[in-house]
Amino acid sequence: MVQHVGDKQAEALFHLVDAVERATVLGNTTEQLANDGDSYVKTVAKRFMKNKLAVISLVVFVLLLLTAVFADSLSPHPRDASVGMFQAAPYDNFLLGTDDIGRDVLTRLIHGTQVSMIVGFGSVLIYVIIGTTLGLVSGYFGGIVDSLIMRLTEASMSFPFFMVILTLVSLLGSGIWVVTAVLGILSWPPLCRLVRGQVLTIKEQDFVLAAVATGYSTPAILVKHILPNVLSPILVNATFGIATAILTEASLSFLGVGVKKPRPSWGNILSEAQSLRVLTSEPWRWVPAGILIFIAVLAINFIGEGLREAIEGERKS
Amino acid sequence: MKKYIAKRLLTAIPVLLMISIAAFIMINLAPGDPTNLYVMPDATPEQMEATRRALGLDQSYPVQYMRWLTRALRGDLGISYSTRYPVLPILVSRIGPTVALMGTTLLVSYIIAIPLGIISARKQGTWVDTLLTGGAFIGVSIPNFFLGLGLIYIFAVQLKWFPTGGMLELGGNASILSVLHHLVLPVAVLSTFYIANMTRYVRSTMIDVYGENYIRTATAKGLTKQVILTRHGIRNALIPIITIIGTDLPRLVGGAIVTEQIFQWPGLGRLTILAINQREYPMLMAITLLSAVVVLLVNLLVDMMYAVVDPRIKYD
Amino acid sequence: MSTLKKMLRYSVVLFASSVLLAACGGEDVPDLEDAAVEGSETESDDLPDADADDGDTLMVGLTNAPDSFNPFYRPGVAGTWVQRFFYDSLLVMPTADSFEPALGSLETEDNQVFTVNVHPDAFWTDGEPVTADDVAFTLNTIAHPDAETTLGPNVAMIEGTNDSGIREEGLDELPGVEVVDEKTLTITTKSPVDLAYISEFLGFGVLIAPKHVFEGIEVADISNSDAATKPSVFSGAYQFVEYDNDNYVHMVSNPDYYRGAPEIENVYVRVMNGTALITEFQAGNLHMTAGGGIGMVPVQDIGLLEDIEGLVVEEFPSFNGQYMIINNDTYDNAKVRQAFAHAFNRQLIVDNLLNGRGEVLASTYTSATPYKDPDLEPLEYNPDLAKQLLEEAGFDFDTPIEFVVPTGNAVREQAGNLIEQWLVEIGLTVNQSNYDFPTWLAMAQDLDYDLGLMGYGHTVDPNIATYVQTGGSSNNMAISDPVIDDLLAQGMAGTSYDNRFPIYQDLQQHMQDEMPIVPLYSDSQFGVKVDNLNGGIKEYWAGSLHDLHEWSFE
Amino acid sequence: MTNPIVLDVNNLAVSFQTFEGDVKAVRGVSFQLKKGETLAIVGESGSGKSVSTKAINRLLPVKNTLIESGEILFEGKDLLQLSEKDMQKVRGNDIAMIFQDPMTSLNPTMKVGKQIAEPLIAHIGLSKEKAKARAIELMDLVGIRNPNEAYKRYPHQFSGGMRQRVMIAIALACEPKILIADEPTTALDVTIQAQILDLMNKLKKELDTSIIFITHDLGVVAQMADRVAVMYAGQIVEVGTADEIFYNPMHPYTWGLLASMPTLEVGKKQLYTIPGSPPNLLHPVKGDAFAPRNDYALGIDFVEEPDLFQVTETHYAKTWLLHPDAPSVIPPEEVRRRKEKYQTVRMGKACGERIGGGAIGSGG
Repeated sequence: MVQHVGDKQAEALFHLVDAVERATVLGNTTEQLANDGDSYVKTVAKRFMKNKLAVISLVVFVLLLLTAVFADSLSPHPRDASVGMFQAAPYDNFLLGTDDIGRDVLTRLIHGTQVSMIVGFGSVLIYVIIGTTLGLVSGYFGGIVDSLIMRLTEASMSFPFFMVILTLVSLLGSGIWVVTAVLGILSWPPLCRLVRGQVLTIKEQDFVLAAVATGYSTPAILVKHILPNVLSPILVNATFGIATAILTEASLSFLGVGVKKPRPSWGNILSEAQSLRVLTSEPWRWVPAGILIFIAVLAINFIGEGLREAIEGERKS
Repeated sequence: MKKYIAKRLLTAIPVLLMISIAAFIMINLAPGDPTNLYVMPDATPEQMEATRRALGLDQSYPVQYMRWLTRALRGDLGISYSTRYPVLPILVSRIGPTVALMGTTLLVSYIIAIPLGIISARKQGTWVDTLLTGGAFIGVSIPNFFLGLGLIYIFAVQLKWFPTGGMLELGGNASILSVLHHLVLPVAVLSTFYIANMTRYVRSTMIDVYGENYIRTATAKGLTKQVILTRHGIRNALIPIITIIGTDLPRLVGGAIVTEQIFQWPGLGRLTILAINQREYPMLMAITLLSAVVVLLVNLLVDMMYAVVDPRIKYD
Repeated sequence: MSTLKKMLRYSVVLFASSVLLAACGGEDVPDLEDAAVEGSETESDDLPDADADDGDTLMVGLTNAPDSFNPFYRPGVAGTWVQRFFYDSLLVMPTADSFEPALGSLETEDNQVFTVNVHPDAFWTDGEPVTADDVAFTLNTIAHPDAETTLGPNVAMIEGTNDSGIREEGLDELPGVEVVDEKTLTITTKSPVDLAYISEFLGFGVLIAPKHVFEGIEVADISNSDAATKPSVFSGAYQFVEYDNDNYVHMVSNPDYYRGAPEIENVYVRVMNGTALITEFQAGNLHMTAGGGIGMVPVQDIGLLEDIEGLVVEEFPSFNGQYMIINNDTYDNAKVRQAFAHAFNRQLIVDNLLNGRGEVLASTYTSATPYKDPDLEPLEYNPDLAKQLLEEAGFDFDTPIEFVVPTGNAVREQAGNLIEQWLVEIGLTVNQSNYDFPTWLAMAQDLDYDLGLMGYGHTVDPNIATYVQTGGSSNNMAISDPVIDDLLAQGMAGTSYDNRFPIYQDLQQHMQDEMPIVPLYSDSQFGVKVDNLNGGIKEYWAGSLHDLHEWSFE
Repeated sequence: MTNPIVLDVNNLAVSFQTFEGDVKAVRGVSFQLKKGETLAIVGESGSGKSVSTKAINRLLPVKNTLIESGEILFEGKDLLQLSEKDMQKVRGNDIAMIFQDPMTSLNPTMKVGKQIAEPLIAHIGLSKEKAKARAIELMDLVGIRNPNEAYKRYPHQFSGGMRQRVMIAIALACEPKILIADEPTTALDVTIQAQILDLMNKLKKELDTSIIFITHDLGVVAQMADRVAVMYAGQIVEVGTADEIFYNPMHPYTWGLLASMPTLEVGKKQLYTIPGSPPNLLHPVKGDAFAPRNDYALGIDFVEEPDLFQVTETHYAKTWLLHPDAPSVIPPEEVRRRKEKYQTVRMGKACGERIGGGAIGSGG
């Protein structure tokens, strides 16, 4: 029957495999298994890397981040200095032209990146801390604490978010740090709800119950056992959060209540296009800023989506 | 049901009260004296005092708040600092344009987005889906003020197809046609986001629904795709979609701030900016309160919609 | 599904009605006959065309919303300007140095007792005659201690008022205002004054209010009353119809106007931003701008208006100037203050930011006023000298200078950035911060700044006491200079141009030497109108409406 | 077997595309279903039993499923080649399904009666009223009390057992030729389970329907099946009549399954569990997929996939143990006990005796 196997070999094959032998064979398999039994992070990273769009976006985003960090050395000119002709189209080493008072538009865009990244990361950091803490507490303890936090969450989530931010920022006196703080302090509710939901399912799982039974302190359980299991959704939420924060900051600055001039932000650079002259005859003053916001936000959204898919294991089709 | 609605409306009262207090504190935290905006730069202290008195800013904060509250309960939301016109009619006059703008936007968006989302979900993985989801990503990522400026540049300035802003032609005809003509660009800008957002949402909801066992049951019954979609898919997908509509609706109040500003649309968003710039405190209070009321009503409406769509939900 | 359908149908209805609602908001805007005329003309085109108008509607563009229709309380320029359509003053000012009688005339023998003769044919639109009582009532109300008014300075010369124009305690009425008969009254001033001064401030600056409308209202309540916010009785060429908040003011002609019925039937003063102003002109929806900083595109965009065919754009010098205000407490050394002036390339601001449409200021007086000293040159741009002066003054270059730029005026913000750079170039350390106006004003009043930018609008009369006099109400610079105070007092005591001009010449020279405030630039005013409009903005902007009733379309 | 074959599945292979690669969920499955018989397919979860049956009704997600090979012949047509439209005419009409989870398998926003009436309208073309009347009859047939009332209720107003009855009513509405029941009782408690199984047996006899019954529970198989196919790692490793599988199993995996089946005799004694876990089908399987878990594995099991050896006319098993060269091994005690019983049965059968819980009614 096993024609392609030689008789002698065949004979050799038809013996019962003993425990030791099987262990060796199984050993091979376990090794094999170890390969796809990569650590969780590695698996997610691997899946993420398969998403071309997300990877390109990540590269774009890292470039923007580097631009923000090294803004001073990357800028061809000083940030607020009038160094060129006034309102000039791109010329010489003013690759994107100059504005009303001869400042280099490219330089200002580069520094605008800094603003976007500070507001993006800063506010997200703040709201992740608030949202995660409240979500953990709310989900884990339940009861009055939970319903109190949830009421607060619902109330603030249903409010016209941008209107409140706009009012607060303009009344508090705008500026990059005010924008960051207000955005951070007001953006936590969705994350809080997300974390709470996750905690509710996780806390019923065996390993948590075991930890409780073992007598671990509540903070220890929250931080060591529950937190690591909610990190992925937080990460995804935070990624999208950066995009939202960047957009919100740009909108506020566009309306003139965000980042205070003379500090350049993509939004306040774009706001100059509300002048018909700039809009129609000086496109270099506003189109690049708009495109930059768009690219940054799009890139972050793609990264977020890539992360989400990688974490949820959904096949990218 | 009536009892439930009554209960909900009753519980809204303390919430509104809290919001009004919070808004009052927030507004009065602002540095600078609004009186400065309403006197000549060389005003004497006496003149300042007279204006402060006329604006009701001469009292202590608790007294100011109580005075505001007692008047508000009688339907008097105070006066505009600049024109001294009662706030309420001004506010009311801005509701129409904003509702027209946002209503059109949401309607157009949903009419476009819901079929797109369904198509995208049904064609999951095909180039149609890739195109639609890609488009949706672009739609949610493009800043509306950039898009607005771009559209103004192309369609209003260069092609002159649409006006750059405003809602009506004065002294000419103020027909619905004219309003629609003015609506096109701002609605295009606003619906870009809403279409993109809703398409994504409908897509993922439909994918979720199509993963549900009852859809498998329906398929196993041998129903046609059309029947499965309309009788089993959409109605169940509506439940989560209502939630999203519920978050979209409150934006009727202030969601179009940037777009109203760019297109000079005489709605609540622009009124908000005006009120902020002019430190029109009673106006800001009124807008905040209005949005709170809208939110509470929309939430109630959404919960009632759930009951209509989902037989599992009953309010007693 | 049936519920769904119902929901859908309902939402469609809701939507349709909301659009209707929005449309209806404006449907009652044009008058019926007006709509009929327009309707016949615009059948094929939705956009009304201002050029094709048969001349009974004037569309005026305004960039600042009018704030007040109260004749006693006019904090904003836009409100004041619009009020002149329907409330007349005693005098009008065709030019900066000429006055003509309107609702009344103002005459004096001794520069202290002034006789007002109210126009014999002047009637309120409700049929009541305009009388001397109306004038006396208006002046007394302004001076009333309970009044919320911005016009105190306009009546502060009258006997019985204090420096702020408020009636002295213990008086029930101003002793300086005496009604002689129905159409005559006399006004007595505290001391002799220049006729031009009282003519500008009282004769032109005060709009006469109808006594019979306002007398029943408590003085303190006037500003919030309907009589003030929705006026109904008028003396001017037009009658106020309605104000659609932040959108437009509609006015119709007063056919019984005592100076002759206006040619143009309807006036819409429309509120819009600078961009819309340009595009509305391009679309032919506007006939003119209000000009004067309340109806003007930014000076850099003027070129766009000049490119529009059929539009006349005229440039005039302005009374408004931009200044760098200095905290004189912090910088009490004149050399330091002069150094600032030398550090700034003000000509560059005018040439580049204003495209040459403006002037560098040598003093607080612009070339629009006859009191500007023609021989005084601005301090030259000389950074080296600036540095040298600072070193001579022993200035500490390392202490950061708090420099505040108010937002809201694009050119001023740009100038602020240049100024910061110029200060840095002479070796100073500068912290620039931008604030909205009320915040900045509060800071300035508290002297919570080192340097800052501020704009001032001036009257034709050269008195600038409120800004630079010790303790002046707008003196937010801690200026306390006995020489200035003395010169200002002398100036006010003068009763004619000839004897006042040399005093203000001295003041300008002294202020350049002491430099308590750095004059920067003044941007030009523009009159923009369609070429077939007979009328529009004049060189003396504030007086532009003096011949309003004669405006017409050719 | 004199009964005609109603369904013939040949060499079916199905794979799923995932992030990590293709998972070969079904690897060459062939079986036949005869008219009126109940074929049980047993195996651990992930063995491919559910996938193979869903493939019959083409219910697998289109997006990431690949039918690599095979044909499914029903009334002479290859179902895999039918257009979606033609397939719709087969589903619910000729081939109906009952699913594992009655709690989620009904549309929560539609009245149950309408859900039963739907296929009647779609396939038989009944009018709304007639469909309603028939649906009420069906509800009565499957033992739902007050069917007139129940027609108007929503699924959440029913218990799990009642919902499964609704599911059965839906499945039987058009009197299908084949009923595929995919673990229909797993989610139900034991008493309800027994009622449902009784109901299915009863209805099967009444309607003369062929049933493919998927389960991991051999106890259920004993109550229902005429024939049994045992699946492991995407393949049928042993197939035979219920008697043959229960009392003369040949495949070590079947031995394991039987040994791990709770019986009255074993009582509270610790149940046997097959060591290890099924192979990851993402990777190509070398040799016998069961080998690593097989106490009786031969050397060749790690090298070469076994052939399907025929034991009797109806009984086949895919194990090298049946190769003539293979050493004879002693099955576990439980299986030995069963085999002994089988001998008795064979003898007893000659005398017309019956064994088992009515499971072998039409066997042999």
